[in-house]
Amino acid sequence: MDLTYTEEEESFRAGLRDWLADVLPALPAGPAPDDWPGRRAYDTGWQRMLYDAGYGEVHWDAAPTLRLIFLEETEKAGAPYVGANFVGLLHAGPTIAAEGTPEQRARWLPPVLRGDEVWCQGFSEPDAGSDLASLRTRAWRDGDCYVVSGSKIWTSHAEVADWCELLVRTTPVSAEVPKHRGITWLALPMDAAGITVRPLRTLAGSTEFAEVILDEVRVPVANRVGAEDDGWRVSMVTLSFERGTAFVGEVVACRRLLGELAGEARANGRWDDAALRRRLGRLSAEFTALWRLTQWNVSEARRTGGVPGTGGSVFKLRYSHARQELYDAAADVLGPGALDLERPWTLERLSALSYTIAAGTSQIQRNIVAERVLGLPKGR
Amino acid sequence: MDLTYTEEEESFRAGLRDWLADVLPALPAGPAPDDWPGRRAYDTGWQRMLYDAGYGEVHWDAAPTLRLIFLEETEKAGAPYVGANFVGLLHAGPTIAAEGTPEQRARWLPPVLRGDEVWCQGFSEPDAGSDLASLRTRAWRDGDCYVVSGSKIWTSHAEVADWCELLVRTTPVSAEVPKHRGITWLALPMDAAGITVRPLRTLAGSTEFAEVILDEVRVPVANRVGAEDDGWRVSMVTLSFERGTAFVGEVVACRRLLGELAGEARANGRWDDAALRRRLGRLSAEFTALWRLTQWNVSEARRTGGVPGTGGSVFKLRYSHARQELYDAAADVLGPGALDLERPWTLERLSALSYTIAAGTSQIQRNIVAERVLGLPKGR
Amino acid sequence: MEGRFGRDALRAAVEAPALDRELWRALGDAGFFALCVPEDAGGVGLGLPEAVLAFEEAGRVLLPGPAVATFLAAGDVEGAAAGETVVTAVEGELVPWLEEADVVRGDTDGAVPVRSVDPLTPLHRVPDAPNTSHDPHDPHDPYTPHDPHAPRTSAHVASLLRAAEQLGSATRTCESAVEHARTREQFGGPVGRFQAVQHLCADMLVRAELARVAVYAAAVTGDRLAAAGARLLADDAAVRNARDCLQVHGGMGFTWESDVHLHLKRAWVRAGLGAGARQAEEDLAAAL
Amino acid sequence: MEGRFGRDALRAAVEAPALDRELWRALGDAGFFALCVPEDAGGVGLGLPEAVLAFEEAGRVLLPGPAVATFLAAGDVEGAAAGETVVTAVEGELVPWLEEADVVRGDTDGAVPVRSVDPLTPLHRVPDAPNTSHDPHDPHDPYTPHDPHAPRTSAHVASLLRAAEQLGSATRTCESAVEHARTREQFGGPVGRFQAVQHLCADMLVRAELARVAVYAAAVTGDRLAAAGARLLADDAAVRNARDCLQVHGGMGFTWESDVHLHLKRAWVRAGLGAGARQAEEDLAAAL
Repeated sequence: MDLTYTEEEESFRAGLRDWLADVLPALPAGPAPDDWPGRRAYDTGWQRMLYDAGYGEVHWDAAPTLRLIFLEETEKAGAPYVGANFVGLLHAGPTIAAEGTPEQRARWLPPVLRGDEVWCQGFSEPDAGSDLASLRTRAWRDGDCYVVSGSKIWTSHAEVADWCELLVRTTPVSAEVPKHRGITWLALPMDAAGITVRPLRTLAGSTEFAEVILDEVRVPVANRVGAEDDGWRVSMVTLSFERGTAFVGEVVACRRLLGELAGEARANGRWDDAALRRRLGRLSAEFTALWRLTQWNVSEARRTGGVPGTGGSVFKLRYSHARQELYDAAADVLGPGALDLERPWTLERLSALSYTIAAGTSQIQRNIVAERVLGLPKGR
Repeated sequence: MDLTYTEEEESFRAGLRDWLADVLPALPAGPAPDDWPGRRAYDTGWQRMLYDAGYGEVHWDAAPTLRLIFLEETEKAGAPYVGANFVGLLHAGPTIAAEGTPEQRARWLPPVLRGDEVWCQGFSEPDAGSDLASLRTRAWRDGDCYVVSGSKIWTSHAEVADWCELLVRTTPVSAEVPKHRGITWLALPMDAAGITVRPLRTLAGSTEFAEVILDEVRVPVANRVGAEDDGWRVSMVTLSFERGTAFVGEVVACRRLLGELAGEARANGRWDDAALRRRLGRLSAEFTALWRLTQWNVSEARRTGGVPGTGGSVFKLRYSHARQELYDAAADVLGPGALDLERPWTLERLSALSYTIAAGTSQIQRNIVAERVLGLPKGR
Repeated sequence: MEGRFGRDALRAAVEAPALDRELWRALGDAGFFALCVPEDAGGVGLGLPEAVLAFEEAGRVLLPGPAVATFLAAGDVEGAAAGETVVTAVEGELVPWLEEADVVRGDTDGAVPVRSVDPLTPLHRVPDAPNTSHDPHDPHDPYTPHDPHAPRTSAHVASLLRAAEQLGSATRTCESAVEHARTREQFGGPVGRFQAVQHLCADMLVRAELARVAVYAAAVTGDRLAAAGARLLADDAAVRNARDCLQVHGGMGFTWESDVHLHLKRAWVRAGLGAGARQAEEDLAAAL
Repeated sequence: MEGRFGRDALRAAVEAPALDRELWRALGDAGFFALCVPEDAGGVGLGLPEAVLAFEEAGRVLLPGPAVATFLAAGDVEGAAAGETVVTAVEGELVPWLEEADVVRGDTDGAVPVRSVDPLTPLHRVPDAPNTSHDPHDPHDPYTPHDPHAPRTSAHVASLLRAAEQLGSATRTCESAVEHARTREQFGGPVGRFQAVQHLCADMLVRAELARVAVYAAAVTGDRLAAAGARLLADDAAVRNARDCLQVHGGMGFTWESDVHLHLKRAWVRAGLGAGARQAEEDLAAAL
């Protein structure tokens, strides 16, 4: 297990740290988490600063280890979360970088790195949740455009996004065409005619998600990334990559949260409860190991040339449950305060409930591990 | 929920208590748990005493509530476990009582009640574990006998038993005959020619189980209980009944064990560990509820005329896990002593590992609950 | 109960949370609050087993309001039985519905409002509230009755009625998960045909059924420790069933429009009222 | 390692448990015990990361004998490196292989034999043993080296090597469950096609992999708290994977002839040696 860093990597880390120490104290306070227009201005401003300081390319052009260091150090320093840039920086961007033409890279990547353009994701549909490949949003050719009709759900930042990475069905499912074929990846301009965005309220009361209804929306064929009908593979390469590293910042944040919980428990007297104390100790072991697993996945990605493979499912499975356990422990630290939305962690506890569902439920992840990693026969 | 008893039931309880108080102090100490010949003499002697005292018929002729009281009071008083008579009293006997002819009842039941004859069970096979109905031990007619060949596994007390309740395949599986049909229930005399008994050592090191190999063993057709090819139904009626009540004594014993654990923990200082204390408190709530669930199942059985139905699966599922948690808590109370086979509970902890497997694994039980109780579609 | 407070009423209440006095009086008229008040005092004259069934229904439909405190005050506080007077109580460190209630039992000195996680249960917090125990003669017990021998109004009965509400919620979320699993199609058929989903549902049923026998038996016996055990199992069943129900529903359960989160949040609130699980576990352990 | 102590050797050892001096010397010859002894002192001169891989293998094949104590004594006790001198140590309240060992580290006053649950690990108990902590300078630490700055021989290294053994066992039981699930047929096909079985196996892999990164990282950093965390995760993985492996094997796993119980019992014994999970959790909490 390689936990050492090269001189170049260490010097990158040092430079970044210095820059963060310099810049962060001068930043204005961030807007409320569900103020999406406000977040856009704030997050993209931050992104532009990073770009100007020379850290823009780290998101996908740099070696995996630099990216890991970048995510680790920005989170440790308490830098703003990527926010509205999440999809552009960590999902659509890497997909375009890996699968797009030189023209597509030149058109879409710099504005993402500068924070000029925000992306959202149009994958899930009301009737295609866990079974994502059964998506039914249709697209047909009309001249040099695709015409798209259907609806997407769980599209975060749709209200403020400029672009949407969209999966559509270009060839209907049939005896010859299984559902994973016939899907195409398109970059949809969010100002096109025929798009309706309906905010979707989550159980946490916030509206960062939306439903997007598409009624004969025209998308230029030039906006297709990858071949027609090959969109499933195009998006899965990125998805598997992202499972391995997209949570780097969060794991760092969870380890910091554990320290805060210990502080709160020492202050409010609950630290005397040995059971709670030991539970926090065990969670500390968990999150330290999850951090190591991330490093491992990244070093595997470096070894295999970019794709961390199934380590991502192993990580996602354990992390999503550990995160929920962490917030349950936080509730125990807060006592009756855990019922107060003004207290830290209560809203986050609610959000954490989505972790075992979003981006593939734990049940789906276990299937992936059982069938693809362990080689068990196709499940029934 | 009816937790009250009739006057007749209370008077039965009082009489039994008096008798137990009188008789138990005079009993000789029991043999070691895996001394099967010794256990047979001991257990059957005890059974004869019960019979002579008038409690023989309680095992299956009395109302379910009397049976419940009988099992509760004998366990509370610390009376010998039914031991080698388990199958005869709680499984084969009730089956013969429910499904046998008057002649069969007259032939087999009194010796079971008196403890004169011991029964064992020949259901499982090496290749038919969870999938019991796929059993392959064959039987074919030859005059007024069946000729039986095959092998059975997990046959407890085979070395000391006089009779074996045996499931055999009388009609091969085919397109017309599904695996649950074509099975026949036979009473096999264990002294017949062609029977080989091979002791089977469990992970606890004991040999109360055996493999039974049958090589053209002749069994009179008169020993068949129920119709030919109807043996699955014949045995399942009893099995479902037994799931509801066979563990009455054990639940009472578990509640007693919790008290012993508290005593040991108070003596060795582990009681100061609030986490352990609270864990025992929670287990106390669990086992009290499991006891109530047993009462509920029995009163349901009374209402519906004998079969407690699916409550048995609910009980079995929770009880088998609670029992394992109980012995894990016991290990925590013992500390390093939990690694010592001389200490109480260590062997029992090992035996408890079989509870989530034997008589239908927890996985199978969940399927039963999901499909038969909750009405979910047939699993895949 | 579902006739008086159905799903439409529930969702309307979520959008405009306020105590529905009309509903409260209707419940009073139907005898809900006076269920255990003796007949010669104008009540229905039934016992705890019947009360537990009524509160199970209240938990099932997520009835808002301080029903437990009002119920326990019915023989005691003018107008409570009829649903005219709304009574709440200090439960551990928390007071539900403090501003809406007409009568408050217990000491609310220093109470501060809490932005409640449950949209249907406004809360105040009393930071220095004395620890409530399950001891029926605890002088801090807001339910201590005038007659110290009357078991009906002591803290463990309040706890048992809340356990009954938790049981109703746990039963409802189990049913809701099963309904969803039967009808939601993914991968070419209902998701309920997958063992992973089936087994979640089976475990939910087992939790609810074990809580059920514990609650019913505690109601029949009136036993203090049985009530503590019932509370533990019912809290666990309500919280874990709501979470598993959410898992079975997937993304659809994560929306505000789904009722799953209302069950989970209320289950959290109920578990946080009164003496809590720690104390119940200690009480049960002490009796071993 | 599997070549030196394969399945036949394992089963033979179960039937006649005694320390195999020949095997011990063969391990010595292969450099197993001297792996971390400096080359100029006649050792192999490797570090903890390599030691951890070797002990993972030992855990995988259920190697009997006090390998950790002998390994840690290799630079110190004459003949230990060569496998000629068998060294054991007092680990918390327990001493494994006391009668078979040539040298015992720690105070065994009052040691009484225990009928060990693990047929491959004879045990003695020292009822009044002082509590071992993870403090490398604890005077009661049997591993305290002559040079207090040498990290290799302190208690947390012993704990880490045992964690590596647990990791090897957890990996092996996961593989064994998967093998069984692939080949055992029930209901018309391999049982591994059922989600209930698949998901047990998936959770086993997750536990083993998380323990793996924790153990490897603790070996690379040599950090005391990292070792404590690795121990927690590896104990958990070994015990729970053995139990799930047994569940996947069903009745067949319940027989003496199956190896599953040997893994479970050894995992219990390893978890019981030294300072234990409670202390590790407290140490990690204290550092928060």
